[in-house]
Amino acid sequence: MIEAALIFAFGCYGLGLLLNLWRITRGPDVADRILALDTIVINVIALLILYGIWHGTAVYYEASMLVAMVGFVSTVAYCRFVLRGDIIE
Amino acid sequence: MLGRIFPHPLLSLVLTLVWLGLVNKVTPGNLVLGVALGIIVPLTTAAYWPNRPRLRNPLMAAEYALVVLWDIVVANVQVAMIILFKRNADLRSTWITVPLDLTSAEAITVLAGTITMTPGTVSAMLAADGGAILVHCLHAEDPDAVRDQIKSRYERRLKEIFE
Amino acid sequence: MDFWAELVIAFFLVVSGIFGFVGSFGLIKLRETMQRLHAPTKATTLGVGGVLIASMLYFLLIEGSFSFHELLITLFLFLTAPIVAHFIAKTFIQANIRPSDVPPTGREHGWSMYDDPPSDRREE
Amino acid sequence: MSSGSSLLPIIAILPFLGALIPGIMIRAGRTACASFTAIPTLLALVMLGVLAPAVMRGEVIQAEIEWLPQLGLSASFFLDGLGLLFAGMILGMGLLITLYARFYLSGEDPMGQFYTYLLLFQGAMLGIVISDNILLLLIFWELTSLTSFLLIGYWKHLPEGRQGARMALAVTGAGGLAMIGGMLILGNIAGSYNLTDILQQGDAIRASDWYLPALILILIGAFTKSAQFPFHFWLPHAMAAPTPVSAYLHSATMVKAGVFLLARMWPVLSGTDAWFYIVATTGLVTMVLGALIALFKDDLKALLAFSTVSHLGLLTMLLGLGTKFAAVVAVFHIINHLTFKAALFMSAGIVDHETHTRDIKRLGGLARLMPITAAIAMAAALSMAGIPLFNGFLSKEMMLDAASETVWAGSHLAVPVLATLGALLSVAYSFRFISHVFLGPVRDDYPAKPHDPPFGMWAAPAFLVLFVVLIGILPATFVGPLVAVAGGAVIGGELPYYSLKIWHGVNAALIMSVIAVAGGLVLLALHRPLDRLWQVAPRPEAKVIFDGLIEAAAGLSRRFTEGLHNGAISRYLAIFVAASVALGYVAWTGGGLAPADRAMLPIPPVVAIGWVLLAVATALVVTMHRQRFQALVLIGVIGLMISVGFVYLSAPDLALTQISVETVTIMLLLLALHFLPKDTPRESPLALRARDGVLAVAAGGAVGALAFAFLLRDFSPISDYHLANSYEGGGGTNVVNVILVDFRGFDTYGEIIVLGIAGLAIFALMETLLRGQAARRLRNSDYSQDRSRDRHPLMMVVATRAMLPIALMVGVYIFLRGHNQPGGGFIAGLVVSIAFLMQYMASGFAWAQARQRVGYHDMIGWGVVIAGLTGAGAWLAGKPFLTSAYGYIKLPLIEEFGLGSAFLFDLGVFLTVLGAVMLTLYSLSRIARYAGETVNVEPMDYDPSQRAGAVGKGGE
Amino acid sequence: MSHWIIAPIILPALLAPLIAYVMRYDIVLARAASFAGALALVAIAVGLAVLSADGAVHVYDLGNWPAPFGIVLVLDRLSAVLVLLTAVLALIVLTHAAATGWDTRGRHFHALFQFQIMGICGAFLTGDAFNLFVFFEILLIASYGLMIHGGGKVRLQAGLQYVVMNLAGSTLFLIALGTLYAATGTLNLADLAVKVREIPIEEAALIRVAAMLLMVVFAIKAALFPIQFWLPATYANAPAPVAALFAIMTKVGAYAIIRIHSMIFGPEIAATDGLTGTWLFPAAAVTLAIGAFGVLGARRLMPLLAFSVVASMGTMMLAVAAFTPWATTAALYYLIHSTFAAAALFLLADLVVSRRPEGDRLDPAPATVQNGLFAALFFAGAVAMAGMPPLSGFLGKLMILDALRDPQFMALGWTAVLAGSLLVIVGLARAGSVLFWRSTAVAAHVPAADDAEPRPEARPASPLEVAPTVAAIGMTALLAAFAGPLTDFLDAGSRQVFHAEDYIAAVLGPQEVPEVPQPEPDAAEDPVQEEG
Amino acid sequence: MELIVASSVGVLTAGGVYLVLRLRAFPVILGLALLSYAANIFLFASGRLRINAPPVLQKYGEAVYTDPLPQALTLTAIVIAFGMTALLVMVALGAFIEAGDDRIDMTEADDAGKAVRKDGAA
Ligand code: NA
Ligand code: NA
Repeated sequence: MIEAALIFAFGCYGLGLLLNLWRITRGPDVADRILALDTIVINVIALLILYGIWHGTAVYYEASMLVAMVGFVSTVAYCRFVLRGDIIE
Repeated sequence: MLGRIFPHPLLSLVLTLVWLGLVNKVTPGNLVLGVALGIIVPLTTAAYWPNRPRLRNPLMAAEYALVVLWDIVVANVQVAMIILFKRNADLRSTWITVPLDLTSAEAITVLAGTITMTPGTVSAMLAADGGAILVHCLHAEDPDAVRDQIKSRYERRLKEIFE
Repeated sequence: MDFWAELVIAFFLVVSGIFGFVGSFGLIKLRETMQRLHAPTKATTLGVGGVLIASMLYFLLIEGSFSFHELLITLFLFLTAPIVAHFIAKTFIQANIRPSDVPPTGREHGWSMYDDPPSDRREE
Repeated sequence: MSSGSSLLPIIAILPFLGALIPGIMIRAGRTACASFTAIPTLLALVMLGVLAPAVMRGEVIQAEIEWLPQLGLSASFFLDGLGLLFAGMILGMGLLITLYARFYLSGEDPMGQFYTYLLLFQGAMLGIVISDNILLLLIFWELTSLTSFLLIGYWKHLPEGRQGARMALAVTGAGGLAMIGGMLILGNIAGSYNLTDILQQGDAIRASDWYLPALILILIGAFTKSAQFPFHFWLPHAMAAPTPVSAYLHSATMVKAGVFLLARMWPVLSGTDAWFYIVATTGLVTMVLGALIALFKDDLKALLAFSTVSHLGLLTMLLGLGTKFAAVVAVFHIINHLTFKAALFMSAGIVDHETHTRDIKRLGGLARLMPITAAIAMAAALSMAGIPLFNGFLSKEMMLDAASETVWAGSHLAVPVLATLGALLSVAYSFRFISHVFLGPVRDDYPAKPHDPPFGMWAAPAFLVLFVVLIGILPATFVGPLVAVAGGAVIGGELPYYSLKIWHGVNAALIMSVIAVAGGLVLLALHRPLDRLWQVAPRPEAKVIFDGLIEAAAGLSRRFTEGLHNGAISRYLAIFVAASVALGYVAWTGGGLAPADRAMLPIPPVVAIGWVLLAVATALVVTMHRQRFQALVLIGVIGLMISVGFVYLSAPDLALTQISVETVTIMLLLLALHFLPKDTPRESPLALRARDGVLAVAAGGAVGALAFAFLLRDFSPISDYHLANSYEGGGGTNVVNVILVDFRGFDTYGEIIVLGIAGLAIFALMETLLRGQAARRLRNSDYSQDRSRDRHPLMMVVATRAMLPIALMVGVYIFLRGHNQPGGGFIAGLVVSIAFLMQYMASGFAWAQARQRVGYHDMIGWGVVIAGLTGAGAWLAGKPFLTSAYGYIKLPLIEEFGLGSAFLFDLGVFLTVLGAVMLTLYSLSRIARYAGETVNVEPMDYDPSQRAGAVGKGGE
Repeated sequence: MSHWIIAPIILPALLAPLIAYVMRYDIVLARAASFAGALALVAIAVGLAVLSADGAVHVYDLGNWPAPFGIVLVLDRLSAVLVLLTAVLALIVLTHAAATGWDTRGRHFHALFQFQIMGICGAFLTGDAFNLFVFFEILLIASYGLMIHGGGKVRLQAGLQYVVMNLAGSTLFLIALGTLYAATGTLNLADLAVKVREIPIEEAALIRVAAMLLMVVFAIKAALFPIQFWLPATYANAPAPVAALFAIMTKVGAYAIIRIHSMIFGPEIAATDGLTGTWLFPAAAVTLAIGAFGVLGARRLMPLLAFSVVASMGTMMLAVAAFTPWATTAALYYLIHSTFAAAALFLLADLVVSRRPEGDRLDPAPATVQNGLFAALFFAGAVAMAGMPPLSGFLGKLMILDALRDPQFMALGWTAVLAGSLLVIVGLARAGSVLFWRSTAVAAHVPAADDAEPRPEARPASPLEVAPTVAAIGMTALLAAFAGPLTDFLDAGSRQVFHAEDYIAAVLGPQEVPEVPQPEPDAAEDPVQEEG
Repeated sequence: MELIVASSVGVLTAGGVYLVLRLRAFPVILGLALLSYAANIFLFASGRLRINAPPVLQKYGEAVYTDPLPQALTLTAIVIAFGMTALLVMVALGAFIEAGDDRIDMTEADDAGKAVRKDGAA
């Protein structure tokens, strides 16, 4: 049962990634692309944790934590670049 | 003296918990290390957080957290419904201004964060003097109701917690 | 016990999958950038939340080890998601929204992107 | 061998040692300088005199000093008759020239330099004639080219001097290089580079397949040096040198080096058709051509130069004939030519010196004004013309004798006629020299009032002319033995019959000689009309051709070089890529591939989706790269997919590293992009883009195929050892980390040094930029685009306050667990950097940095030093660098935890990474501030609590 | 195991951060420390050379891990002599940089310099393929820093090109290393040598690609055609002492080819089957031609010198590409020679160019101060570079020609070397003539008014400023004078390289090494050469 | 999976090569970044692929591990590439500030020698 649910979840997030790719390709606004990238990050975090459950290991946990952290930082940096030019002024 | 060692006692506590969460194993050694780090890290970062926020009403904070959690769940379902089943043409997106009574930076941040996390609203920016939040609603039949709910449901509680 | 555990875990997984998908789907379906901003910041948050809860439950109920560091990711996402949305919104506003397109602040000072902060003694 | 052998190297080295003297002595005055310059020459001459008797008895004196035995090069010297003759000439003339130059050079000329060059040249020349090793000979040979270059260009302010020097160097240098080839082949055939060995193997050498190439290469060397046609043209232009140089190099010594070499190699190389036709013909042509040109030269020195060319041709022809008699005649004529030609040059120099002109058309009648000079010059010129009682006559007769018997390609007439023609022309120009300079009426339009020079100046030519006459009258007495011993050395066997006397009776040679004298006089009488004819006749000007050639070569080289190295790095890179792919392909096709024995892993759909994201994002980066910011966003997707891929493929450490490095890199690119143009213009034409596309696909395909090839094949790596020993030997369960800090800690040590250097170099560049002109440009540049007004939004600042400590905890956590779980110093360093970056984005770099207590330089320094000292700590235990030590410490209450040197090492890594990233950010931020950005004093744009008056202030 | 083997790496590696951080505001102290370090390095290098002279291969197991699992440093004659060369060159260049004040024209010169030395020494000493990559990167990144030292538009542009080119090269290096590991499962050079011998040609595609790509990588550093393009602009625009130091950088590439393609992928190995030599030799000839044409066609002195470096690399690589011990000996001799010759010319060029208002343009201009001295030094340097006697270039050239007597090399090799020499000679003569001779004529025509404003640099060079140039030229004289003993050492060194069994045994311990047919290349066809 | 990895390397290499051949510094930097990704994956893959076998030693039981060595090498390579990229970015920025554009090719006009030496001597 868990396996089936996992596969379902994998499928959802995988499809989500494809949709995000569509958005990041099309834009049209810079904000859309950044948004799409951020969503990709979120989906990836989910996928990483799903992968950990799939294999029953916590060894990939740090990766998802780090992805969360750097995903935030880089999204903010992208935005700051558009907003202010210099990201750390 | 104690203030110098524990510039942010609450933060120290949180960090100790974070440490235990990180190592994912509660042992005496980890606890000692966590407490040590809980003291050291705030010390090294105290300069970046010069004015110490105070929680006046921890109980109220817990209540607030529960309220927000519930709202998030509801929000997610609502937004999911809108996304999945509502025709784009029927969407009534709008901007609203939420005037603020809060003055604490922390409180304002929490409020703005709450707005974003809950039903169909995103806090887009603050007024230059921090006295209002510009909120974007995905679908609001009655913008004033949304504003009122924000003020009564969240800002009121936050004012009690922080100020 | 195992069945119920599995059921609960599977439930969270399915729910999270649905919300995760909806978040991304909204990105495609909604027509305006500001509308699209709503989709992932909300739906994905619960999506990941669901996965994390499923993971905690999985390790607790199936592997038998109490794992609570998933909470940290949740904490992190709850802290960051609003900021991210805030910034992306501003990024959009910067290029597409003029001051007249949004309601006034109702205060002496305008919105922070268009107006300087009250005092100018902050610069040297 | 004999006691004299130790003298030979001393003789060889003396001129070089002596070359130091002029520089020292010049302060003592010009005469002292000249006198002391003469000392080494004199000493060498005396030593040569000591050795002479033995050589005259037929002994060969040898000496050998080991130098480079692996190559077969040794400082071997030998002195036989030929060597003695030449050495005597070189040293003797050297003395005379030293004397002559003392008076010839003016006070403004740097005399010390002159004598230094002269002695260096003398040493080189001497080396050639006494070398017993052809490699050594080559060394001296090239040295004569170099020193003559210096001597010809002595008057460096004169363009003729510079050009003449360069031309001489180019021609003789080229010849020298050819000769290197020839000599090496020769040594190769003979199995030795020792001359005495080679001389024994004439038959083997002539029979070798490599004989002809060797011969031709060596002849090119000899002909260029001895100004043989068609390389003769450099010699007249070398006359731009001061006359002492001309007299020494271009009549007596250097130009004879080629002739010497022909003589030296005569036993080995001569006697074949190739030798005869190449050498004799070249000599003959040169003789006639040189004489013809000499006749129409108005410049005294040019006339003499071409006469020298002619006489060198004569010598070459004689040696080329291949008969023993002719070879001996050549030796005899070498001596004669030396005496009269040097005297003539010196006389010409005196005329030039006194009248301030060398133009024959402006001279005449000097016999009355400068009788001594005239007497000397006329005696020498008569000898050159081959008039009886002067030594030139004797050798010319013998030459004609030899020529008369020569059959050239079946023709009995060709050589005798041409030889007679040469002699005839020689008479003509010699008499022209006499009559047009010294005879005739005294003119009143000399550029300066001529009179005889002081004794010191005419002593040397007079001395030489004395020999001209003495040999001319009593040849057997004065040079008989020398000719015999030298001639014997040349032919390397029995001397042929010859006799050195004035009268041989009426023979073919005498008739030819009479024809020559008579014809020469007729030609002189007709000189005026002939000259007019010559002047209008089209004739190739060697200098123009040579200069044209060199200029063309230089021009072509320039165009070639600048066309090739046109500064277009994109082209360089394209070539690099193409070459790598092509060479890789060539290597690939040369070997087979083992059968694929590794099963492929399945591809889950999610992985395939990840691949699609990666591929599409890459394609988008390429297609959208001109919108730089968008491209950067897409790079983010690629980096993320790669990290996830690493997770999926069991490389959590790599995933952590990749994602954090990726983020910091994007930050740096964003920071830089702030200053750079935001768009890339479309510049490459379609064809170029197509080329790049083809290259890209080829490279991608090649690398992909290579990876696919090995992924399908199993192998047995050394890393089983690492897995097996990681815990026992390295004290950690994360094998990757144990490899990084222990097994291969040295790599990591190097890696952090790379980071440290990057930090330093970036900092240094920033400082430089802010100091130079760039700084002004930076100040004036306007980077204020259409910006949002909120620099440090409240929400961001507040969120960061909470997140920074948490992120730091994460950093500490990742650092501490690295040895056993994914993580470690490097990733921790980056995580902490990213945490600080967050802080900087929130409140600005300057504000945050003001609250920073540790300097970034210090961090890098400490990091590198800690890592280094940790590694070196092992020395204390007598173990090699980086030998790890660890133990488990038990603290009460706390469970046991491992503490090892690897921990310290990792700490060094951590500090360096943090320091380097921060220093880089600092540098970029400095530039931004320089470009006019302001610094905030408070952490956020506006703290609304101020509005309420609750809290006083934000900043400190 | 002697700990001194690692000293040439650790000494500068510890010194550099100290200079960068402790002495970062005190140039005098930094100079003193840097100079002391360089002196100590020379002493250590001499000691190592003596140590290596016993003929044994000395191995240093880093971290006390046995090869091939850990990283090893290996000291044999080849590495010892190159470390010594580096040390001496460093001392000379450092003196120049300090005497002329170059080290104050930007920050961190001495630290970068020491790191650069560390990288170079490490590359010479390491016995591990990936560690070689790491040291390449160290020496490269330090060289990037040094290259842009002092700044300026053209220098930065040239520096950017240099960095880009080498980064592309580093990428290829990684791909080559990946292929190497994928094919053999090891990184240790000795272990590689063993493994490569076991690979039959039928399964050799991967290892062949690795060998070839590695050659391309090293060829970038050695500035071989068709990837020599980066060198002229880089050397011509680098700060003079840095250009002089770079004289050894190209040699690192050459060293790597000698070490790896002679010892591991030698001509007798079945898998690679003389593959590299086939391509290396013509490439070297073309390189030589490009360098020679560049010298002849140069409009400016610095590019001219840079192209002369290209030409010298071509000359040397011809010998390397022959892949015989004697040719390698010749190449090594020439390597040492050309390093000092190039350094001398670059240092001298700095003295001259900084005093010429026209910079390094080869246009007539009034003579600078000390024209005679500079002319003499240039003459000597040019003689060395062009390979004229009595300096070492001539002997080096002779040895290379001698080593290329094999008919398969002779026609192309000799033509290239001899014709190339001619072009270089003519080019250098033209340049020297304009710079030092023609200038004496120009000075006469310059009205005195122009002299009224002397350039600040137009002061005479102090003895200390001239000394490094003289020392470098002096080294070429010494090389010539002591050619015999030096060649003995080098010859033993190259035999050591070609006799990989000793190296393998020293690194991996005694073991069965697959036999490789090893004809004695010299004995049969080399009657001239006597065994030293 | 092998095909995925190999083709990813190929795609990244192709994209990197194309960008590296552009005429402006910025795309060249991006190209080098892509190439560096490609090289890193390539190096990593040289240890062959294995799923769910990270080289972190398990306390219990027989476990299979993937080859840790290429991972360590790749990690080192990533770090080095990072240092290189950072410096490259800075040099490109410096060149841009000095030259006024970020063209990467040097034209004849840039090569005006005199200016360099003077700068250098300044
Ligand atoms: Na990277
Ligand atoms: Na590392």
